[in-house]
Amino acid sequence: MRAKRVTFRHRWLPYALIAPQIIITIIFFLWPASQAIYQSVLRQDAFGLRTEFVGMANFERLFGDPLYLESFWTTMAYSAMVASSGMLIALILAIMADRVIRTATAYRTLLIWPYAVAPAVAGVLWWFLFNPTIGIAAYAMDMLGYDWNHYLDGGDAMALIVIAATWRQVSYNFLFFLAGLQAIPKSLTEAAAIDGAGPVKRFWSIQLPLLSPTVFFLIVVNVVYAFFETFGVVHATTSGGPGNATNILVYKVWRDAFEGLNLGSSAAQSVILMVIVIALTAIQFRYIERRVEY
Amino acid sequence: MIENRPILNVVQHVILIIGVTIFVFPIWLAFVASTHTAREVNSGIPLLPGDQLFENYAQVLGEGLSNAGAPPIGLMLFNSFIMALTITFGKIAISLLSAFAVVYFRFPFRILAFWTIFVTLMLPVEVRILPTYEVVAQLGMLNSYAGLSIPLIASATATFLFRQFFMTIPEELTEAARVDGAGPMKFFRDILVPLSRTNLAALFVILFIYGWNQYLWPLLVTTDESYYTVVMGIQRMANAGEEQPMWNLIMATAILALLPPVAVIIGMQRLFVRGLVEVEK
Amino acid sequence: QTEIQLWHAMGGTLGEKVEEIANGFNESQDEFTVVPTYKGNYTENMTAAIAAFRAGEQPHVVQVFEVGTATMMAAKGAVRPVQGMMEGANIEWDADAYLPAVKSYYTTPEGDMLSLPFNSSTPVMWYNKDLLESAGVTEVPGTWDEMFAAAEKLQANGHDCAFSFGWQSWVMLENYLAWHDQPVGSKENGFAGFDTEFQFAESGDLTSLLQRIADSQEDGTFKYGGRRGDSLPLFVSGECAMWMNSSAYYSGIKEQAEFAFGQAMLPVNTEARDAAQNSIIGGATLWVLEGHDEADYQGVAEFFNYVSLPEVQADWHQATGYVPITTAAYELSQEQGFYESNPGTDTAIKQLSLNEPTANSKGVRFGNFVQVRDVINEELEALWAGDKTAAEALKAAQERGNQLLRDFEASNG
Amino acid sequence: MSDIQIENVRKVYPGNVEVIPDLELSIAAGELCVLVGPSGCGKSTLLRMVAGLEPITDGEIRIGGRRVNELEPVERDISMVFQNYALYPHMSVFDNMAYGLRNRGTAKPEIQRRVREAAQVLGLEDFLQRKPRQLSGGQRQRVAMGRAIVRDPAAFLFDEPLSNLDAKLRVKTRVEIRDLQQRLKTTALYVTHDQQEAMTLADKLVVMNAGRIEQVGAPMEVYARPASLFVAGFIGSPPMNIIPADRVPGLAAHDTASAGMTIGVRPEALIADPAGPVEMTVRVVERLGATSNIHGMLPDGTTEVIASVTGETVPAPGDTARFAAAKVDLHLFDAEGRRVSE
Amino acid sequence: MSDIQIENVRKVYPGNVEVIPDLELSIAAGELCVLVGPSGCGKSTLLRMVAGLEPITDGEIRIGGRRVNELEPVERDISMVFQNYALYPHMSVFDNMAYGLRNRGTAKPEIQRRVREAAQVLGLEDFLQRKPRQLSGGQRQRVAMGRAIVRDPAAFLFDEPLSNLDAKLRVKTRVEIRDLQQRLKTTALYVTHDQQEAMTLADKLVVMNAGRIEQVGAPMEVYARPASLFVAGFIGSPPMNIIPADRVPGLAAHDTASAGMTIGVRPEALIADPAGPVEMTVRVVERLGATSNIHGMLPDGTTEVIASVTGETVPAPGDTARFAAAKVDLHLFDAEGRRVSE
Ligand SMILES: Nc1ncnc2c1ncn2[C@@H]1O[C@H](COP(=O)(O)OP(=O)(O)OP(=O)(O)O)[C@@H](O)[C@H]1O
Ligand SMILES: Nc1ncnc2c1ncn2[C@@H]1O[C@H](COP(=O)(O)OP(=O)(O)OP(=O)(O)O)[C@@H](O)[C@H]1O
Ligand SMILES: O=P(O)(O)OC[C@H](O)CO
Ligand SMILES: [Mg+2]
Ligand SMILES: [Mg+2]
Repeated sequence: MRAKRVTFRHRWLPYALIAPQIIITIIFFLWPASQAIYQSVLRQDAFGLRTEFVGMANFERLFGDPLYLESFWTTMAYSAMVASSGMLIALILAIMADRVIRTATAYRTLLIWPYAVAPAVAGVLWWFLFNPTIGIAAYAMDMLGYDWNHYLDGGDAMALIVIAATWRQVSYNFLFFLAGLQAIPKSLTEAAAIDGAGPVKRFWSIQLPLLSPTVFFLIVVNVVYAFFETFGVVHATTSGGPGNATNILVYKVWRDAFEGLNLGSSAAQSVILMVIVIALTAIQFRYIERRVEY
Repeated sequence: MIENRPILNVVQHVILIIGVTIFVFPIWLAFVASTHTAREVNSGIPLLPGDQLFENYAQVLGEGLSNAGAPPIGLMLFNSFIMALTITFGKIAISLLSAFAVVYFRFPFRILAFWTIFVTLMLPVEVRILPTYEVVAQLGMLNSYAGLSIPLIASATATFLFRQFFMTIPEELTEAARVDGAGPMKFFRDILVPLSRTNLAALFVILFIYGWNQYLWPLLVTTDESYYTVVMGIQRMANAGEEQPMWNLIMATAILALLPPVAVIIGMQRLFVRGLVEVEK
Repeated sequence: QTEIQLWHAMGGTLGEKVEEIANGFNESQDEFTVVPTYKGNYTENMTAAIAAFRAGEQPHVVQVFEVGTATMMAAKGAVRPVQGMMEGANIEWDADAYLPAVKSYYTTPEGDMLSLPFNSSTPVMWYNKDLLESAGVTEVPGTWDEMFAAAEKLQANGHDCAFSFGWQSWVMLENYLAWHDQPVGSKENGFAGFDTEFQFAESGDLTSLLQRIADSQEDGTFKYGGRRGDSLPLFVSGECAMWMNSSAYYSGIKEQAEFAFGQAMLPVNTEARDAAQNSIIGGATLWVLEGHDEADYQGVAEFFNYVSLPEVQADWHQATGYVPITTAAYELSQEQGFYESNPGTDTAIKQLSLNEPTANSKGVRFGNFVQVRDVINEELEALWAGDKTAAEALKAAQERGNQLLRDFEASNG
Repeated sequence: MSDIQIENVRKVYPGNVEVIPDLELSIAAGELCVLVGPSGCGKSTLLRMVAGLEPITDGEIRIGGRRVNELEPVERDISMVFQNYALYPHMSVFDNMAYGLRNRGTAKPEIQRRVREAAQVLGLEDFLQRKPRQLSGGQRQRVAMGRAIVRDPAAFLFDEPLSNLDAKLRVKTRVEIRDLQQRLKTTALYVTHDQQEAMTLADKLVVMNAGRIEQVGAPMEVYARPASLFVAGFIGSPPMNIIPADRVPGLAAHDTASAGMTIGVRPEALIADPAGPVEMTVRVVERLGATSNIHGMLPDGTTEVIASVTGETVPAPGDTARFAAAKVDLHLFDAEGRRVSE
Repeated sequence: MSDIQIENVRKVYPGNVEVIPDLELSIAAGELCVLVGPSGCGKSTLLRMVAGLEPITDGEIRIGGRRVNELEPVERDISMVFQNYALYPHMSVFDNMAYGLRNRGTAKPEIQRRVREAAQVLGLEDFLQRKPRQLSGGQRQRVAMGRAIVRDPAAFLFDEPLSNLDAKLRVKTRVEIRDLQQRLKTTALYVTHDQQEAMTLADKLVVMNAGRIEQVGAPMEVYARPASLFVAGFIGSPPMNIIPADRVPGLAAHDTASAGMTIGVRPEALIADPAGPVEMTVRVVERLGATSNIHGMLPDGTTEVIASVTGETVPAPGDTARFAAAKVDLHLFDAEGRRVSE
């Protein structure tokens, strides 16, 4: 990884500077992570009283378990929906706000609120809204002739967590998109207008491509968000159900460890997740390094 | 502006207003719910505030709902504050220093240090929650502010953002400082930190909200009510076990829990947004 | 003063009651202080305690629901059997004071009582008197056929939802089978060893009943409202006329329902049997965890003794709807005239002691049963959602459940 | 190839900022008209009104006889070259040039032909597949030009198209632009704040100041007979020396040197003359090769004067030097800064 | 005020990129030495080695007689002005100037005095409390200068300090720099790629090319007798015309016009002469006011020639014009591009 061309020279200072983070990382990240790896090849009872080495058995079980694979696809679909709907809505709003520059701040101030709401609380809020018995949203759906029941219908449950997770993230995406749009030189839009491109064409051929770094950045952020940070949403609303309809991977990791007390399997799942995420990180670095250097 | 047509403007505003309405509606409803009695909330859905505002807020602020695992909200808010601020300042502090080290020094094991830090980049505590919990327990940090916050500091997001920003600072500035007789720490204090102001603000907002909104972790490491945080309290109240949740009180708590992060985000809006752009680019 | 940590899963008014009991104990002596902590629902509470144990930070006492029994029993070295602790402590204590139906569930084949029954319940049928009356249902349904007949009447009267239930595995599977004297699994429902297998899918009458219920969603007769107690609002809001779930919802329903309600015994499926056997208990018991100072256990024992006092138990029983766990408490309630002034409140205890328990009706004790319940929940939800037939759902649940049993056997062998 | 008529045009920005009070300008077909003036005088504003990027508050603009006030930029049939080029960073050079044609639905082979033609004219054939960031400043500038010419518009609009280039390249490129425009014979409106650029490029030079036109004319005409003190100081480098008439008695006739009048004299019109009326203390001497600029101070200690001389012998800093000027090289301005015609 | 000695200096960048093979240069105390050369020739590298910002691969640099190779920048007692000024954006003008003094532990009142003095010299008194972003380009440049002079160093180092200014300001500021340096009499090493700037500023002009020195001398000397084709083409604007000797038979004596030799002739040395040996087709005429540049093409169709003429009568584009040059104004270069001394 690159450093500056202009650097300082010092024998111990860089180590001292980096030490706090390294120490915290080792204690609270690497150590637990290696524990997870270790546990992933063990079978233990719930209390950790009996331990047995089982090699890759936990992994084999997982890959042979249709439920795990289902959970995997559920997660993919869920992340894709959260990321895409969150970004799409935010983008539309940002485009509108960008066009009315002077009032953009007012809209931004209002749209920023949901970002401050914890995922768990967002889950609670939407759960309340969609509660089949007392929720106003469920009531509204009923009026529209749709019998909403996320306790029963996997699609409804998925929709519920997607809405709750997206709702909060739209704010965040909106901020970035608006900032990104406002950073596009006005002269480019003008040049395109002179070149005969209407607003829609301008958006597709000029603004969106120029926004692509922001889009890429937000895809990463949103996918990570959907993968991990929405744990609270799921936990507060569907608890992974009905059936396994909303049993996303992080939730499953947690549930298999804390409800299922199946630590080996949970640890194996952690390891798989880590591998996925480290791969994602590496890709992100690649991309960013290239972008910085051109 | 090109295509300066009034109809287009009206359409835009209409879309924006619809958007804002949809997005603010749940919060409005939460507020409405927090001003009614539990019974009113449970039967039919009021859309306008009721008259129980004072009673409900007095109850959550005063006694709380101890049976639902929610001590008086004042204490929980305070704990959330401590946790959020420790995470925020702790993470900013260690990240600033380590980003400074990786960007402005070349030293043996730099690459190793770099990767040691950056593998954590996108791995939230959720994926290794149990072993982390065990480590914290072994260190005797359960039921403590340190246990609540320090493990969550172990992530490289802030370091990453600072690194990105530092990479964009013109080299000449460093050289000018060297010519002006500033050593590394002086440069760090006098130039780098002040220049990172908007990034600091953006991170402050992001991390404060991150810390404030933590849920699973506090749930795990605290068993002593005096360390409960407010988000966790809300979820517990909603998950009332074998009872019908007290939605009015839950929503009152939710509104109170919302205020600090909203205040932070709106108060720092300008810097935050500027910081976002710089951080990201 | 020595602190005794008690982790429990009693939210809402139940939680208030637990605190009351702890305070009562704390005031009754000045050597020990019991600190009750609500740690979420049963599952969360139990797993939090286990995680804490692994981390060496376990509480003294943890409330574990009946399905966790096998897991706790298997954790030799982690739990301290109550019988030994009580007998070793410096108090007077009589194991026979506890109701046999309750005690047997938590006792080893050798007669060793492992945990202290604290809040034992059994599913009953809650009904909305006002609704039934206005629909002209004079007799509370006692069989499933009567249930569906009542549903027709209700619907004729313009009321869609006749019934719903919560804790579906417990109510509709475990208790249904016990009620009709059929096994949930082999080896005396697991009492006789870990090498057990589920058999619930083999019950034809269960299968057809579940299918019938699932089909009855069509006209709204049955409405599914979620796991555990999530469907309570369906009942207290008046949406569903009958609700099968734990007797322990008594206090909650009493507080929230704006109509006259009552409790009755679970309906019988005449396809299987003409009369009911007996229901099995649920709720939870208090388990003692190892790893504290010996002196602390004296305090735990004293607390357990206090909890078992007839006055304390009777009060708890009357306030919550949990069954009294000691004969003395039951008798005290009778003396106090509680059942006369609150008709139906003895339904639970009557159900439990309807007949001498058989191998099929003394309870269930399966390893990994917490997960098995999840599996059953998932499969039943697939059934309600119309993704599977009852036969498919039960079969899948049985297969997945057996896998979990084998896992348990492997890690606790 | 169309003429451009700007009639009674007024521009008020939101917030009631009147930037152009009332402006009249007529550009003949095929003419290269350069707008020059200090920063903020409204040059870009005017250009952008012609382009359709900025609404016209009042008045009328006609291109080729057609009123364009209400037309979108694309409908005005103009091309524009921006100061920062405004190249689409994500498109290749080819696509940058082709974009406008594609939007107009030009056929593919035709696009190919036109872009290649323009690329050849501009020497960009080898760069067609590159992205703008892979080009040098001068090459980017040429792409911007290419984008403007492929469309063969009725008029070119340039907003300081050279100001991002370094000095050497600027000189070179302005020759190219001039050459190109003369060959294509397209009407052009060109904005710059560099007077030298303006001088060398313009058929018609328009000097603007604070939203108003100070002078319109052929470059040498403006240079030779600046209509105002402002123009005198703005056009020419080093700039014309402006000397209060009473400061140097011997320079001009007595009757003119009255009532706050000022005399303008170009640096190259000052001729070393030991008996000359202009005496100065030399501060800095800049040797430019063929000529040298002598920067000095009049005896009053406040008026700076520059003399531009050729030849090898120049005074040294600190020396006192004397200069004379021919009568015909003196420009007289009244107290309001208007030229006193002679 | 110290001299700077650069002896046998070599610079290899990591990755084995040899940028400066072996360089020798001596700058006298109080002298303003300008390094000029095309981009990438190693000017900044050399300057940065003197400043201590870049390690010296080989050789020795001495400032005021003291070997500085191993010293930190701050210990070398130099000040530096950067191309983009490198002002601390978050500090006021005052703090920008005071920062170096504070780091050296200068007493408060002394800092006050020195900064105010520098601010006065540079006309920055009114801006001391502003932040850099609130200043114009020229003002920023002056702050950068101020930061350099407050410390009263042994030497100033400038790396293209004017290249971010617009043309007019650049001309003005270079006079100020020259003036300042002459007053302070501080040794200065000044890097630029603008030959005009180099010419006007330098006491000693150093023309670099590809890490080597092509010529060192007083500016007029370099202008009058360029040591190589490279220098000839680089110094002077418009640049010297370089004509293959065989292309214009009448221009130089037959014996010189052999074996790949080239003739250099400055544009201002070409004099309009209907009988002159240099015939060209006029492409563009740039009227600059006092002079006009005539850009044309020799009959061979490939050699471009510029003539710089004074006077009102100039040919029009398309005309054929003829020019002559005095023998003394012709510069001869051999096939290797070295001056053939005459
Ligand atoms: N959108 C706007 N709203 C209000 N005022 C504006 C706007 N755009 C420009 N102005 C003002 O109008 C005046 C003229 O601006 P304009 O850009 O036309 O100047 P210019 O002559 O092009 O200057 P420069 O050489 O610096 O580009 C300036 O004072 C500017 O501040
Ligand atoms: N850190 C470095 N590593 C490798 N090569 C470098 C480094 N810095 C500069 N160079 C190379 O050294 C050569 C000289 O660079 P230098 O910056 O000294 O040129 P310059 O004469 O100042 O050019 P310019 O006028 O563009 O500033 C260039 O080819 C450059 O690419
Ligand atoms: O609601 P409870 O306490 O009666 O418990 C119900 C079930 O038995 C839990 O397994
Ligand atoms: Mg402009
Ligand atoms: Mg350089």
